[in-house]
Amino acid sequence: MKRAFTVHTVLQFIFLMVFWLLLSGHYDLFHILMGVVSALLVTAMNLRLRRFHFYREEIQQVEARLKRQFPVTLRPLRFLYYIVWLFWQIVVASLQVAYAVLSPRMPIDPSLVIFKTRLPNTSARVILGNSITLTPGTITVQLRDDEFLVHALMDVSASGILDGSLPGQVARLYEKTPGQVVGNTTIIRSKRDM
Amino acid sequence: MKTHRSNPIVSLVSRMVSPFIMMFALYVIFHGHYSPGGGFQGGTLIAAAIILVRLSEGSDTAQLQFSRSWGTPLGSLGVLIYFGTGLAAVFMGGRFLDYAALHLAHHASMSRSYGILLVEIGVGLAVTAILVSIYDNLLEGEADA
Amino acid sequence: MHHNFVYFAVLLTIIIYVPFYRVVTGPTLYDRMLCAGSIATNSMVIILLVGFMFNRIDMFIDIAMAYAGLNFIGTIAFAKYLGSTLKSKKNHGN
Amino acid sequence: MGISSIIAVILISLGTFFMAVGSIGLIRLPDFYSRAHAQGKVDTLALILIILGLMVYEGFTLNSVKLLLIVVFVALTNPTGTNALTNAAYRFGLRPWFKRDQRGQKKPGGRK
Repeated sequence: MKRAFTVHTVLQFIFLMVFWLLLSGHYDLFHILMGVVSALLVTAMNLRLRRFHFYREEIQQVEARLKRQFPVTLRPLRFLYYIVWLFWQIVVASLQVAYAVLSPRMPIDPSLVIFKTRLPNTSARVILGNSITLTPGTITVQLRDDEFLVHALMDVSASGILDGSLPGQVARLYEKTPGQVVGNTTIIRSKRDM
Repeated sequence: MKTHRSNPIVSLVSRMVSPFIMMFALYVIFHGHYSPGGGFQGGTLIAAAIILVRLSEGSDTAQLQFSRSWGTPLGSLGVLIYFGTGLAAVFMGGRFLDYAALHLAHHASMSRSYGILLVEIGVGLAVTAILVSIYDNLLEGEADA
Repeated sequence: MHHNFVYFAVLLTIIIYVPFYRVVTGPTLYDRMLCAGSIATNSMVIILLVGFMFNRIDMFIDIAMAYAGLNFIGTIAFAKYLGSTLKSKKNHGN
Repeated sequence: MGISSIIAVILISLGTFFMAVGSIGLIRLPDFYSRAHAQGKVDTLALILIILGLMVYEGFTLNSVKLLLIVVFVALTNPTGTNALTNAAYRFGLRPWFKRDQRGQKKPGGRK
């Protein structure tokens, strides 16, 4: 666990250094040295906060592993595929909103959906939350532990949440055949239901 | 009583983005003579990155990143660097903030460049520390906003 | 080619006035902040286009990056402020 | 005009179109939550398309890598900002607009 944290820290340093090299167009010794000093400074400044969250997350993951046997390492190639897929979803989503906005009758039917997922850790849930905001028809309103509250603009059944296709894509970042990811779905369609 | 209710999405993304904003701010400070920016702008961006974590994590957890007690000493250190550079120039026979008199390098122009860099670092440090401590002092009475 | 960017920049500047209407008349504070975010995104694009028009894109990219960062921090700060003050007012009313 | 300029102009035009759609959506949609759809998705796509167009025009230089960094940053932070605002509104108790509630009073979807 300690070794994992060290690897994490070195990775952050490398990312910051690459970021610096991309920003600064000057590749002489003096500027690179300033970059190393800056990256060390920033890494050192964020070290304690990151350690706090790292161990908290680790405990959560151990619990998840004990409970559900869900692997917690991201599969990098799948992640690349996921980014391309997500871009396509953003295009579809924007076209859908454009259709809703530009057609004179405005075919919208808003509803709130509450559902639970069995994703392994916080970062997976955050990936899912932001993806829900970017994909067609839905935005994340609240995320509390396992429970998502989602606002859907059009008909919910078309949005890929109820059948679990979007959460399934996120779960597939971690596991090849995730099975059922979504459960306990509630749909609110009017003020009386709330 | 107001308590900090954490929103995991905002919290994680803020923690992820904050070091990169700091790195960008340091770039702004160190490349002040090629691109827009300098000590003040960079210092403001660092302070913004620190305040972002304070906002999303709650002030108590964010103390791990930049402690409340560092504000005054670091601010004083920044002013000291700025003033010390100026005074050193006076003692070495120039005028106040006359970087060429510092003899940091062989050429007067290089010496001026390094002198300006020192002053920028001082200004950046002072601005960062003072802005963060202003934020902390504004929250003095709150439980944990 | 550069002169084509002028048309886009002018078009985007006109588009800014559409969410600006919502900023002025928005029924809730949240609407106003949402539209302010939209205006910020729009201005970022205009900054980049202006950079291409003046052939100083290296300089304007840095400005756009700082703008993007400050836009995000501003939105988070505003959301936090709204979340805490309005909640306390509600508790006070009960 | 080379082929890259033409692609750039097409991408930037598409982006401008989506920016306009997002702005009109902010005016036309009935309540805060549905406006958040217009801001969270459409504006992000508009910015990505315009910056991709600028990258194509710029060619493969350090500047276009910086533009890519802006795209990554915005794609990460824009939905987060939208989520922060909607979450604050929901916690305050702002209720969404539902079509069912309008039945009998107004024509469905006819709200402006």
